[in-house]
Amino acid sequence: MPAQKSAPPKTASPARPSDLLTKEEHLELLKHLYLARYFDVRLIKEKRRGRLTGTLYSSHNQEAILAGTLYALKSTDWISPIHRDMPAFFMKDLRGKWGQDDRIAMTVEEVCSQVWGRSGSPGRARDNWSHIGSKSGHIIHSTSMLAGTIPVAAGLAYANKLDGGDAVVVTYNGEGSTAQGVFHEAINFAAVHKLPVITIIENNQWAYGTPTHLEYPLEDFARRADGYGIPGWVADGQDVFDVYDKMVAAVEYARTGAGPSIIECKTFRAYGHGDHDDDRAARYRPTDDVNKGRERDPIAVCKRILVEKGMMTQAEAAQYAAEGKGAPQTKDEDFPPEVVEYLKRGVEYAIKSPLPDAAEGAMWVFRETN
Amino acid sequence: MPAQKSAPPKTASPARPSDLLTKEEHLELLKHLYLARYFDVRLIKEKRRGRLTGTLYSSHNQEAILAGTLYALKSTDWISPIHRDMPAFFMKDLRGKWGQDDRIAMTVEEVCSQVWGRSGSPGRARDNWSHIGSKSGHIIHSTSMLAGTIPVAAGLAYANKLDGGDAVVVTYNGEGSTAQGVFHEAINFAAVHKLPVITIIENNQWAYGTPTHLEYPLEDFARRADGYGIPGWVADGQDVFDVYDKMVAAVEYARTGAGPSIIECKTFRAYGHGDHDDDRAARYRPTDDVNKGRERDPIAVCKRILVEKGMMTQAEAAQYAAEGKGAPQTKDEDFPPEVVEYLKRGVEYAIKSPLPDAAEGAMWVFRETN
Amino acid sequence: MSVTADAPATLKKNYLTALKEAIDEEMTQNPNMICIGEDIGILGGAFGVTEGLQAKHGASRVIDAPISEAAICGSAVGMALAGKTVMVEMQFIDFISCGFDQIVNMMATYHYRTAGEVSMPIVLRGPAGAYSGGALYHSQMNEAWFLNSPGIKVICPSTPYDAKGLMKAALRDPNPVLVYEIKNLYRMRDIEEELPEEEYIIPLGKAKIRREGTDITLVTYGQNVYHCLDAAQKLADQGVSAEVIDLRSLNPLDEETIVNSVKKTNRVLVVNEAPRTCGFAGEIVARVNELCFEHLDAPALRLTRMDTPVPWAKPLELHVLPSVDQIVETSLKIVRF
Amino acid sequence: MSVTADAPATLKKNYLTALKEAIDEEMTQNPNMICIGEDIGILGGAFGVTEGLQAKHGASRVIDAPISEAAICGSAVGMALAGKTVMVEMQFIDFISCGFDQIVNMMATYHYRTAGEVSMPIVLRGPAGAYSGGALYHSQMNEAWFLNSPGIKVICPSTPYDAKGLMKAALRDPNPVLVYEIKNLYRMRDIEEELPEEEYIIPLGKAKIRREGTDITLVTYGQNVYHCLDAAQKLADQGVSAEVIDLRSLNPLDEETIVNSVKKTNRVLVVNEAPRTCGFAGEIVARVNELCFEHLDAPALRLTRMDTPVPWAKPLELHVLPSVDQIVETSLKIVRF
Ligand SMILES: Cc1ncc(C[n+]2csc(CCOP(=O)(O)OP(=O)(O)O)c2C)c(N)n1
Ligand SMILES: Cc1ncc(C[n+]2csc(CCOP(=O)(O)OP(=O)(O)O)c2C)c(N)n1
Ligand SMILES: [Mg+2]
Ligand SMILES: [Mg+2]
Repeated sequence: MPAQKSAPPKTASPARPSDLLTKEEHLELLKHLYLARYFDVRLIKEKRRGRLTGTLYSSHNQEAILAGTLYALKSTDWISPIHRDMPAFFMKDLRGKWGQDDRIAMTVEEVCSQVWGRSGSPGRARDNWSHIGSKSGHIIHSTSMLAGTIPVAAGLAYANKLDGGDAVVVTYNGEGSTAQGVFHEAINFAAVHKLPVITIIENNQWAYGTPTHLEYPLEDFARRADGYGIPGWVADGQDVFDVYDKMVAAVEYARTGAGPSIIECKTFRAYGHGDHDDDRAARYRPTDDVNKGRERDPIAVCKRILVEKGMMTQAEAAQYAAEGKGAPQTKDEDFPPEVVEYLKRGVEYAIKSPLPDAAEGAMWVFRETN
Repeated sequence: MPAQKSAPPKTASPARPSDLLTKEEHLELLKHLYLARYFDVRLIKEKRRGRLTGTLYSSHNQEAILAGTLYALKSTDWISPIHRDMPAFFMKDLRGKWGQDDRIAMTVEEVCSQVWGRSGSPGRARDNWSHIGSKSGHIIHSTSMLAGTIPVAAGLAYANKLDGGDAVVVTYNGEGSTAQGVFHEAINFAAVHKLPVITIIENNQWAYGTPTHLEYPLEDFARRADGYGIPGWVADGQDVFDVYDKMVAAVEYARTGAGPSIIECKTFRAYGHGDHDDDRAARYRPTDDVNKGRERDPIAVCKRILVEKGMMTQAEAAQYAAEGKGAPQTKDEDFPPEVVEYLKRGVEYAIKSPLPDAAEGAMWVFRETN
Repeated sequence: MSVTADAPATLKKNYLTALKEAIDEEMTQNPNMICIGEDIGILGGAFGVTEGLQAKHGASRVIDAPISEAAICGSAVGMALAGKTVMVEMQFIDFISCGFDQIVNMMATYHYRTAGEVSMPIVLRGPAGAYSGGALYHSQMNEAWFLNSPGIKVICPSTPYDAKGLMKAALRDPNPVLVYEIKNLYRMRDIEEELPEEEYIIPLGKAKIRREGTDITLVTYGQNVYHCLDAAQKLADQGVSAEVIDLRSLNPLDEETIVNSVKKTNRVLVVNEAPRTCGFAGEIVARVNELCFEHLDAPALRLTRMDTPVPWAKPLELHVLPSVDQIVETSLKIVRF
Repeated sequence: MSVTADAPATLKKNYLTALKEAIDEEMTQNPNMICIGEDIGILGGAFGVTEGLQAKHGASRVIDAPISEAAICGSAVGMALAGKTVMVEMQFIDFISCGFDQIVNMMATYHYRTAGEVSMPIVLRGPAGAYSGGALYHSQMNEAWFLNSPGIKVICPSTPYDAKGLMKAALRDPNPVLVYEIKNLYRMRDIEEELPEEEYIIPLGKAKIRREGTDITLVTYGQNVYHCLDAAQKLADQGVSAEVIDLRSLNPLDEETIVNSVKKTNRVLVVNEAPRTCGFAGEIVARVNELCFEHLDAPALRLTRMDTPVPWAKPLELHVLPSVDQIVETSLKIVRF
């Protein structure tokens, strides 16, 4: 019998899952936030220095969503990040594996090569920005068509379940993308077959130039879950631990065969839709709203909790002051050196990676033989 | 502010709307059930007599949905019936207008001409079966693509509202069709703009050869409404008065600007998907289920209520015994003569109506000038 | 015709059975294969192509999907990503429009986007074609949409033998293959034929000369093969020898067979039932022109559906579709150019 | 070039402004017109084509729709049914695949299905075209899908003057018109031009000869117009006189201008940037062949995108798209045939 109620089930764990994390893990989560933030800052700086072209879709202020969800996954799980989730590509499988990149789904070198459009990217720069992935690393390759990987996730989950696997498949979507028909078709299908598909809704209050009330009639996009009788959690997208808690619940729900669920993470888009939109966004978004939306920097929130939990001193928290700043104001010194080092390695690799050969443009339209 | 709750609002009326109908109206509703039933019976007989080709999608056992919903509409309202709703085309605007066909959206002659594929049909037999409509009669012309008219309905409702009209737009859909992406996109759009769009879900337990539990994870398809924060009523599709009551509520809700809603009408498909499927359906549907599903014939239910309400005697109720029979077992004598006469007129007209000229096949691809 | 003892008519199989056997054999041999579509399991498909498949291979491998073409096509991509071979049935090929984006943008490009890392062994198939009173949405031949969308192979068998052999090849191809099954041929008696007992495969991309001729080449596929064969017979009565090429596979295309024929006949008429503008008939005309212009003694012409939808009523439908008489007439025009 | 006092440079307008003016003027004149699309109101469109429109005409006539292409296209049909003229913006023409069914099956056929009772005055428009590093989903020219779907007109202007005049004609046409706006031209300085003060309309279906010539006809549209003009210049340097026809409107098609030119030059090369197979370039080749075969001194050829998606990295992208050099080279091949 399919579930008849859509209220989020209680997790089996008595305590909050995040409370069960060790001090090292708490600190590692903060490091992941730094990593994601620095990726963004670094790219913006590279672009200003003229070393990078193309559009940047900033994940600034939304990093806790990526860090918190990915931290609850196993490497056999699949993910499908979209344009605003670039750090997810190198952060998948990073839990407990810092410095062991060979066991990671996608290296930062690969991700940076993708950003730079070089042959070092797995897709050999055939498609751009976040349209990257890895079959072996269990990352779905998205098209530009929003919500387009949700049915792919459902099919993957179906096949994996059929083969006795326990993989969970996670797609990331902006709140605006949930208006796509394919969102409905795929989640409906996943709900019918109780597939382990988790749909993350990054509700950053805007879909390009359109505010949420023109996209959906309700306040909480998680309520979309109610139409399928599946759990729809709302997480504080600024709080990596709250995101992690909800994700642990969703993963457990999925892995035990209960079916798909939705997690809406409330956040706020820090900049323009892409950096090409920064100037216009300053006009179409009320300044007060922007200031309010950026008040709770996920790095600051994380630090405060670490201090509260006694896992960090105030002084330690103050050491790297990346939070609450725009990219131009942020300096390398605001990040732990190993974070800067990590990303730098990726960027340098990418810049040195050659462009693909022209003739490759005509290759791989079809696979020749089996 | 958009509605935050999805519980169906109370209607303003204190009593059940159907209790406010006069005796004549009660009896008229029964006549509409006879009309719909006889249309079906007649077509099946015409086909057996070899006077008709093509596939018939029977509305047998589902007539109360059409009669009950249409009875709550004004002629300025729009409808969009689908394959299983053929009687809706001539029943629209029929309330209180028996014998005044010129003021009716679409005449029975036109509808029968459509079934026969003759030039007397408004579309001049360019498209088939239920793919008919009338701009002046306010009936949307559907394609075959299920749920495809819901966005059209939303656009119509939008434009009408913009122009200060108070028209409500009603689409009819099988429960299986609600899995289409366009259902989601259109209802989401309608909910954002509080458009007067009513989505009728005829839940007849089967979508061709697929039972409901493979189409949707929940028992009540009305729960799809919850994902949009709009009302989702469940009506007893065998009881024309219950359908009417829910429809009056939905119409009032729509007409007062509160927005879209969904009414799921529980019913059961009496025969195969189309008559070509009768034999196979007998194999894929458990006999017990079929017998149970057909237990409550809407004509019988209606009569029982009329008798209970003292609007009909047992003897009067027994006069025309169309209920509880298959088409082959049903005789003209089982219907009021004016019902038989009415449809007969349509059929005879259709049969005499010529086929369209071949050359018309190349016409009207484009409209020549404005 | 009376049936003799040593040629039992029962061994002859129709086009639909041939398809069914191909799918069933592949499902049996390939445990990694999944079928998904609307009403393909419990019902066995609107036309019965998958009849018995679910009972034999289980409901988890023969999936009765919700009426969600986009989710069906998209989930097939996910299954392929997980290593499956997937057969997707469109109840009518016309409904493919509802899954369009997932096919042209997600599925067809996946191999390309990943520079070869991922392959997409997916067969999309469904009943197609007009001349059957199906009207606008149960008559389409919309192959041009997909032929203009790089990354999808397209085939269209016209005989039971080809249907089986090509379907098996499609189900073993590592790329998306779209199969236009001609619903008018599913149960057509005239074309029933005995199929080999032993397994056989017909590689994609090989045309078949259905009738040899020397004066004009008729290039076609699908049910127009039969119209062309009828026309060739009528032309023969008038002393014109027409060669009939059944393309069978549109992409990959067997240009060699076409060119060789044109070199012999020096005249071409292409016949199909899709809308004219940007249809595959025009594509063949363009290719003939590119590949063997100097061998043409007359313009390569095409006979297609008019640029209209397929209307319902018989006179309307026949008016917009190519007919045997038109093929004869146009062939004569070309021959007498 | 220095600006003289009597030719103020400020009067020159770009392609984007021309489109914006056309839409704004029609919105002003036609109170029954509605615009709908993603981010067209508050933002004014991803490229700014609708900038200022919502402030001027109100949020109820310039609708910021949810990201729902099917609902957008379908609701446009409903609005048209209610008597409205509708302008639909696709944020990129590539996303039209997500509204495909509503366009080809619902909108395009509505007039036909109702035997003329209902008309569909809808303009679907959006930025299109490659050569800009947009990769697979921000580069498409997918016009062939719609040219093979009867009931939709298709245009593709290449200059500010044409953009405005054709857009106004499209917005007054009672049929669905799909407009491929070339995003690379939106703000291109070189093509800015003064536009007439007074209102003007360019009827759909008239091609424009951009350069006269006698040795070969280059038939093209969109940004390849400029590639062909550059090539014509280079050809002139080599003594070959090329005529360049900018189709502007693909359906209806100005066959007369093409045929007249071919009768003069006896040679044709068709250039576009869509995938080759079943693309509109092949269609033109087929028509030339049908209409004036006897005037051809060499095969009518086409230069198109290869049958690949549009890849991202510049060398890859340029490899699969037609270039000025290729146009020159192929033209010479044809001329020397
Ligand atoms: C099907 C489709 N339609 C339109 C677009 C163009 N587009 C790209 S991003 C975007 C806004 C997305 O908003 P949201 O989903 O909220 O994600 P965010 O960018 O806010 O993270 C739009 C409309 C697209 N990529 N795909
Ligand atoms: C988009 C689309 N996909 C598939 C079909 C084929 N089809 C026609 S009717 C039908 C079943 C419809 O079931 P339901 O919506 O429950 O309506 P019912 O026939 O039961 O009244 C299907 C799958 C179609 N018409 N349109
Ligand atoms: Mg957003
Ligand atoms: Mg049903």
